Amino acid sequence: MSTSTVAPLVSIRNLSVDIVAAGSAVPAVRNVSFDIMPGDILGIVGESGSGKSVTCRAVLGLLPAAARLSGQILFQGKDLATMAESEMEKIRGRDISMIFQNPSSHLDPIMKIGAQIGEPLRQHQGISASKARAAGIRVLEDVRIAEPERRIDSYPHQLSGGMKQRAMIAAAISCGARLLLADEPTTALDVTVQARILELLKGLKESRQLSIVLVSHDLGVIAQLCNRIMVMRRGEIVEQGETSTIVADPQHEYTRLLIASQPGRRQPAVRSTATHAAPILLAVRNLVVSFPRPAGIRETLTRSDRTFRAVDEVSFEVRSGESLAIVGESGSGKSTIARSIIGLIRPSGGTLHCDGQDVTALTGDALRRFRRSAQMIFQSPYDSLNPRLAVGEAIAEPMIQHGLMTPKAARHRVGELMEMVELSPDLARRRPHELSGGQCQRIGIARALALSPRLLIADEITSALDVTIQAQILDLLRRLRDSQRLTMIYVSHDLAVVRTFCDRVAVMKGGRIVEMGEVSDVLGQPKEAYTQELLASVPKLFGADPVPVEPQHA
Amino acid sequence: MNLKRLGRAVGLLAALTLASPAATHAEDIVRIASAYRTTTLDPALSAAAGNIETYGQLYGRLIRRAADGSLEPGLAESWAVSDDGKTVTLKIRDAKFSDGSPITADDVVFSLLRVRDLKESAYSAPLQQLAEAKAGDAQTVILTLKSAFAPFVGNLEVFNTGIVSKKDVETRGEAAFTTTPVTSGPYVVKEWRPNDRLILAANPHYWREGYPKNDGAELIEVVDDNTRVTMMIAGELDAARGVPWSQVADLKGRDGISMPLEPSTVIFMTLLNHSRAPFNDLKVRQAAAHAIDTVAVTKAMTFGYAATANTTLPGAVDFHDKDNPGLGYDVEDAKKLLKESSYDGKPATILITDSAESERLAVLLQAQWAVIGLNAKIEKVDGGVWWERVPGADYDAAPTWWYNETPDPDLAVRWALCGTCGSESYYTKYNNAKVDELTETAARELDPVKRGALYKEIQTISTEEVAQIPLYYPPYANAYGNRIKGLMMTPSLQWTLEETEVVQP
Amino acid sequence: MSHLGLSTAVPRARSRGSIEISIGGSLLSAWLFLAIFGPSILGVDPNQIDLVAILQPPHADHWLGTDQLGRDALARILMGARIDILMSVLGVLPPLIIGVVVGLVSGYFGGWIDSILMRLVDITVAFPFLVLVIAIVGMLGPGLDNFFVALALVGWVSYARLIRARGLVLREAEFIQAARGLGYPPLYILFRHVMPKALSPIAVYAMSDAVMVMLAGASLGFVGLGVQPPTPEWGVMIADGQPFVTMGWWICLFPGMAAASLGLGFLLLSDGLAGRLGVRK
Amino acid sequence: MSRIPAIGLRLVQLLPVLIGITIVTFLLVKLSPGDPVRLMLGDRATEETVAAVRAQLGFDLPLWKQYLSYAGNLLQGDLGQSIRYRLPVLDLILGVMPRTLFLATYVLVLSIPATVILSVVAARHAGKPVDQIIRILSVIGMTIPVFWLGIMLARFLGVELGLFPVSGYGDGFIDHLHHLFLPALSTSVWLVPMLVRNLRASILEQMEADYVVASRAKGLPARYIFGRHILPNSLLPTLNLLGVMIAFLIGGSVIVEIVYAVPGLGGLMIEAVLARDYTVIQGLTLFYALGTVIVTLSVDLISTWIDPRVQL
Repeated sequence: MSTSTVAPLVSIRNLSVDIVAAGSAVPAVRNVSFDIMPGDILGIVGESGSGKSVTCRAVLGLLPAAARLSGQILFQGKDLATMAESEMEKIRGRDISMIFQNPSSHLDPIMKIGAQIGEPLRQHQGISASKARAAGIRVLEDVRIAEPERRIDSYPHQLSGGMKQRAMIAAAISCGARLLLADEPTTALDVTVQARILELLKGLKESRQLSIVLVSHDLGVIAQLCNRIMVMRRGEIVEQGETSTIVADPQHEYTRLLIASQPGRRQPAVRSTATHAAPILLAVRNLVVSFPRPAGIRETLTRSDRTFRAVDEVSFEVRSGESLAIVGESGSGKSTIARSIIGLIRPSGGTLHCDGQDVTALTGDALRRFRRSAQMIFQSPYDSLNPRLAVGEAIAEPMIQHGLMTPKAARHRVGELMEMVELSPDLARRRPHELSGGQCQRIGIARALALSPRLLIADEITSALDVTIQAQILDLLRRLRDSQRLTMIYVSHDLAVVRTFCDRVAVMKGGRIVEMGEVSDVLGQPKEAYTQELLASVPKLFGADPVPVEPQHA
Repeated sequence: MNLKRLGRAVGLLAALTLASPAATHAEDIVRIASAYRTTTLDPALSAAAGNIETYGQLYGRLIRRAADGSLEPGLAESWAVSDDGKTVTLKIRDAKFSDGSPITADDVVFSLLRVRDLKESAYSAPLQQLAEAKAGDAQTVILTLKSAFAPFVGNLEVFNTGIVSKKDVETRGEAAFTTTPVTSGPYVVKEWRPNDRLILAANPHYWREGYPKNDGAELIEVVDDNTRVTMMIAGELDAARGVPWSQVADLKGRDGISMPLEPSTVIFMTLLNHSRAPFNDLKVRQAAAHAIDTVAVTKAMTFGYAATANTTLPGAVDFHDKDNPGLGYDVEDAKKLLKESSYDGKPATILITDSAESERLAVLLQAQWAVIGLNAKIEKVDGGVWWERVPGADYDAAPTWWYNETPDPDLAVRWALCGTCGSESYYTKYNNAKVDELTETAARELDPVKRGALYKEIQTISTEEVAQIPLYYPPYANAYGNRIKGLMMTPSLQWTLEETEVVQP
Repeated sequence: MSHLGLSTAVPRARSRGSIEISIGGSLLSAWLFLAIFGPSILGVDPNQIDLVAILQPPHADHWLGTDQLGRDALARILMGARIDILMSVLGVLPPLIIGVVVGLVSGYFGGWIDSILMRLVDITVAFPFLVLVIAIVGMLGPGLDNFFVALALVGWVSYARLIRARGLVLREAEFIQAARGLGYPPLYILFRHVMPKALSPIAVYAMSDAVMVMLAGASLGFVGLGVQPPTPEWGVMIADGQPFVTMGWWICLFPGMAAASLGLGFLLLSDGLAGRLGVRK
Repeated sequence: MSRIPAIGLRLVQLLPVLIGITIVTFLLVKLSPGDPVRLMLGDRATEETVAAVRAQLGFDLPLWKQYLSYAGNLLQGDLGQSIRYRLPVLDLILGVMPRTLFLATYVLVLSIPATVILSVVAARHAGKPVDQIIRILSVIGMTIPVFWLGIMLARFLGVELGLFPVSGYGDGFIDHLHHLFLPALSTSVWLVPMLVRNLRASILEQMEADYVVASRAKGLPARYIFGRHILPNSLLPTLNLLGVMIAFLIGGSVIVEIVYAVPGLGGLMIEAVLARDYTVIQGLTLFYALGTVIVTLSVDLISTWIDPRVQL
């Protein structure tokens, strides 16, 4: 960048942001300097708390009131850092726009999306409502929303996640902004939708001469889209440069850790194939789970079908000692299957035999006894623990409740279990909010193991965790699986994890299994189109072809 | 900026409300507020205070009572009592109902018998001595009594003896009294808004020439005492009934308001249940009476505006014994009496309604009885329950008040002291054969001097036996505005509304 | 929005609502102290009538003056604190307990139990609160005990609705799912895991409900359905003192201030708890 | 979409509730002590008279028969006759209802702007002195007994300053406004703090919502975001509270109606309760229930209009 012949679009110099709370200042960003060049797609990657989002927001002056900012943010010769709010308002949405992670919460739920897209137009260009609407339809076409004339009058809740994100992008680019700040724009989306949104951004960059700053925790996403990467950690830039250079030859230790933690980087599990001969532990036959459709009065009146099938005639088997992955996107029914197996959801059809016992027929104490042999780990490490209980109590509780141990013996066992999940037993008295996400997830694992189950179901257990933590948890689980001879069902949307962790995989879509088999077969030579699309959507750190960028700077 | 906007909004609103003219009233409409509601327009059906105040304005009666208490002709222009005192002949004057039809002897007979005989008649006592009523001719009514009865003619002035139109009642039935009845008194009903007010207009056919001296009246029902006073001060009323004693001094001092404190036949006392312990024991009753400092109670309750009661009869009825020394306040004596009595220390129940006055009285009784060791607990119930438990003799003491419809003491004695006259001495179950006998003798006695002696004896006996504990005789505390002249309340709870002139429109 | 690192970067102010809690708590404790020890420290009988000394302004013998029956106002206010605090507690607790049980059962188990209980709720809420309380007290007769009965019959609805809504949310919460998955008995989950979590908004609401109860009590006193005399309840003291306001400003002022300060205590504590527990009202 | 069938179905769903209401009040009134006939006839009626009237009114029949005849009459639109007034209950209720409705509307007209303004000021200056002052005033407003405030306002604004009438209802619209100002103000002083507490919290919550940041990122001015996004979103929970409050107001204006001698539904209710005028209590209850249903339904309709996510 030092040899640049083109002036940077935005130049950030010595930016520091402190968050002031209760009288003390906590640094969020420390002395950061970088340039955003015209035509750039700059990726900022880092884990939670790294300051990547704060940096991004600082550019647009969207920091919370408690933030104290120093340094310069130069844009067209002016310093945005010291600019008056009224001036800033003229730049936001017109020159520099921003899109956010969760499109559902970032759109006003009670305003039609057409009006929300039209707002910046009317604000910055002072055009009439009808002209703004016409312009809005054109922008909706640009972000490739089908039937824009109809969709423009939709409310956010009537749109899918991907469409909402497109609508947010439409609002952001409607005034012809030159720089788009994208803060984790695809994190809340399914992988195939993510792929399409990234594709869209790439296209918009071309068609609109847009520069983009893409903030993400996912190095794969960044590597796929960005020509330059900036790695942040604890508010500082640890490394920045061309994508290919950084991926191929990371200089900083942290960057190397980050790359090493990518699921795709890890070696596929080398597992003995002896499990083929093992007895069948779980047999699922024609499983159907129906839910009542959230019916309005209209549906009640017309007596239309009031249920939908979340799981539709699904059959599979799990052998003892085997690890089966169930993959699919949101709404595919994968979690519903997991919950049916331990009896959290009552199936409306089919059978679930575990160890020869029909689980669906169990009730009351029999069901409770069965649950000792099948346990589940949940997605959100914090939410799955009662915030009021010390984590030690949470681990001891199942043993006491099942009458397996006296409270005293249970306390001792808690220490062992905590060591087993590589936590210091001293943490037992802490409450969940006093621990990190990774630590809480280890508590969740320890609690599930407290009953010495034969079958362990992991439901998206790493999706809420940072990638380095994710790697550690998976390593732990792998060790436990082997040492405890656990049979596992691993529910995930993340094919990369599945590839390294599981023996067999079932790919689900719309409540049905579309393809099932050995991981190496299904993910190596997928037969079904859907599986192929899924695989193609996964951002790849290596072999990805970064977006060709016009060499505006050398 | 938003505060400014708020200020503007409030200002705008205030301007709107202030700009409106103050309520305009037709020039000579008299506005009277009372806590007591009109609940029926049928004179036979109620003996509740609000209706008593209303009946007189709608239904003319045979006899009128002059300001000095003497009887004067009403719808009957003359009357004669036979020598044996058993027949009363009345000459009906040439008068008309509000619909223009003549008032005949038939209507009079119909009205009186209705009050005496109607199943739902609320108060037939004044006409209980009436054996037969018949029309001599169109203008003559002949009433035959069961026996000689001194107060009978006076009873023809009682609130429920007003004359109603036989034709109207027979054709319309009950409906006649729920909207606009045909009336014989100074007013007709212009509009009745139940639970709110009764709007009266002058009856063009009223027999008294030149009356009423106003165009009409509004009898407004305002339950809260303070609100009536506030309305009075704000000039929204011409008269307010029942000003709280605490506010009398304040109103007396205000320009444009007079507070005359008119004599009444009201007595405040406490009922005692003679049918069960502890008050079935004379000594306990006497102890209870001596324990009460009636002078201090009168002062505390009414700020000295009432007279302390000395006998069981209201102070303003005829033959009230002013010289009776009363029971007296003597704590030592009371303690002694209680010790000698059968009292076992169990608390007596003081049963009261939700009126502020009876609550305060109850608290005072409780405290003063406590001094001599007579325990009591207060039980507050609503009016419905009170009127169930008192007649059922399910109470020990019950401070309350009553008034007499006439200056003649006959009805008062029958109501409060006679054990065989229907009300069992106001449900105290006090029953003294001598008193009962004296009651009948006094009623038949036509010589006023002799009657006076008989009633004196009744008062002496019943006071000494503590039939009830008399407390005080309050005047009516009504406030009047100076816009009107001639309005007052007679001792028997009737407004002189027809005499009222609007002098300052 | 936790993805952003912004909210997590801000050290969560654990002291949120502390000022309210300390002021409100001190007010309540002060009143509690006065209620328990005040009457005996003062040593004056609140029902001692002195007909010679009625309506006396505050002076050395009677610090807050005397009332219409010559009773010492300070003694009555202190004794009244017992009544009013008791009233707030007894007026709030039974409806709270009924409401919590109904709401939990309804929200956690759902189904036909829920349908029936919610119809009951619908029926009860169709009556305006104060009118129904007045009607019930009118029917049963005036007095504190009947007032509590009326409140219990009417007041549970708000609690039941609040906690049912919480129950519906919590039923889907991951830690409750986890508890079910771990095979804990349903009632154990309900009382050990669901209830403590569902109680925060209840605690917050109960505090402001206490103020409503006090006001309702005073209003009942005003229409003549209040506590049995001579009980020195503040609302009834104000209502009974009404006619004498023109003769003595102190008669209604002091009980009014007492009621307002206790109410302030409850409301501040309610606000503080809401902040501390992160409850949205 | 047409909402008529939806509203119809809602009404049908309410039927059991309405039946429940009539049963509850019927029993409540019937099983309580006290004799209405006694009150009706006055102090000096004899026991025989009382018994005769009781029989005439059918009070000696078994309870279920009394209920059935009541329910049967209701179906024919007959709310019965007031025991006390011997007038049709419907007439009594309709006669006083306009005043209470007028008062309730008046209160809303005063309260809603005040609520919005105060909440907005408080929320925008959260934690600052203005906010604290509004908060303290709110607490005072909530803890002052309405009757006490009413009497003081009447004395000061009505009598001493002579600005407003202290009683009654007046004739004609402007006169109503004038007469009912103090009652409406007294009620608002109690109502506004409750709504302000709710709306202020709601606004503060919405101010932190993600879409606010997104709107700022679009370059929209703070004031526009506040008015167009934050406020409409904040109003929803307050609207629901307001619905509850309106139902409360219609019946709960009792105290204010008594203080200001406004003859309305509340006063009628109290009188009916004290006099055990069964039929009036039952009739009023039915009206309250209907009123509540209508208000709730309206709030729901307004909610669907403001928030497209809400389904009837």
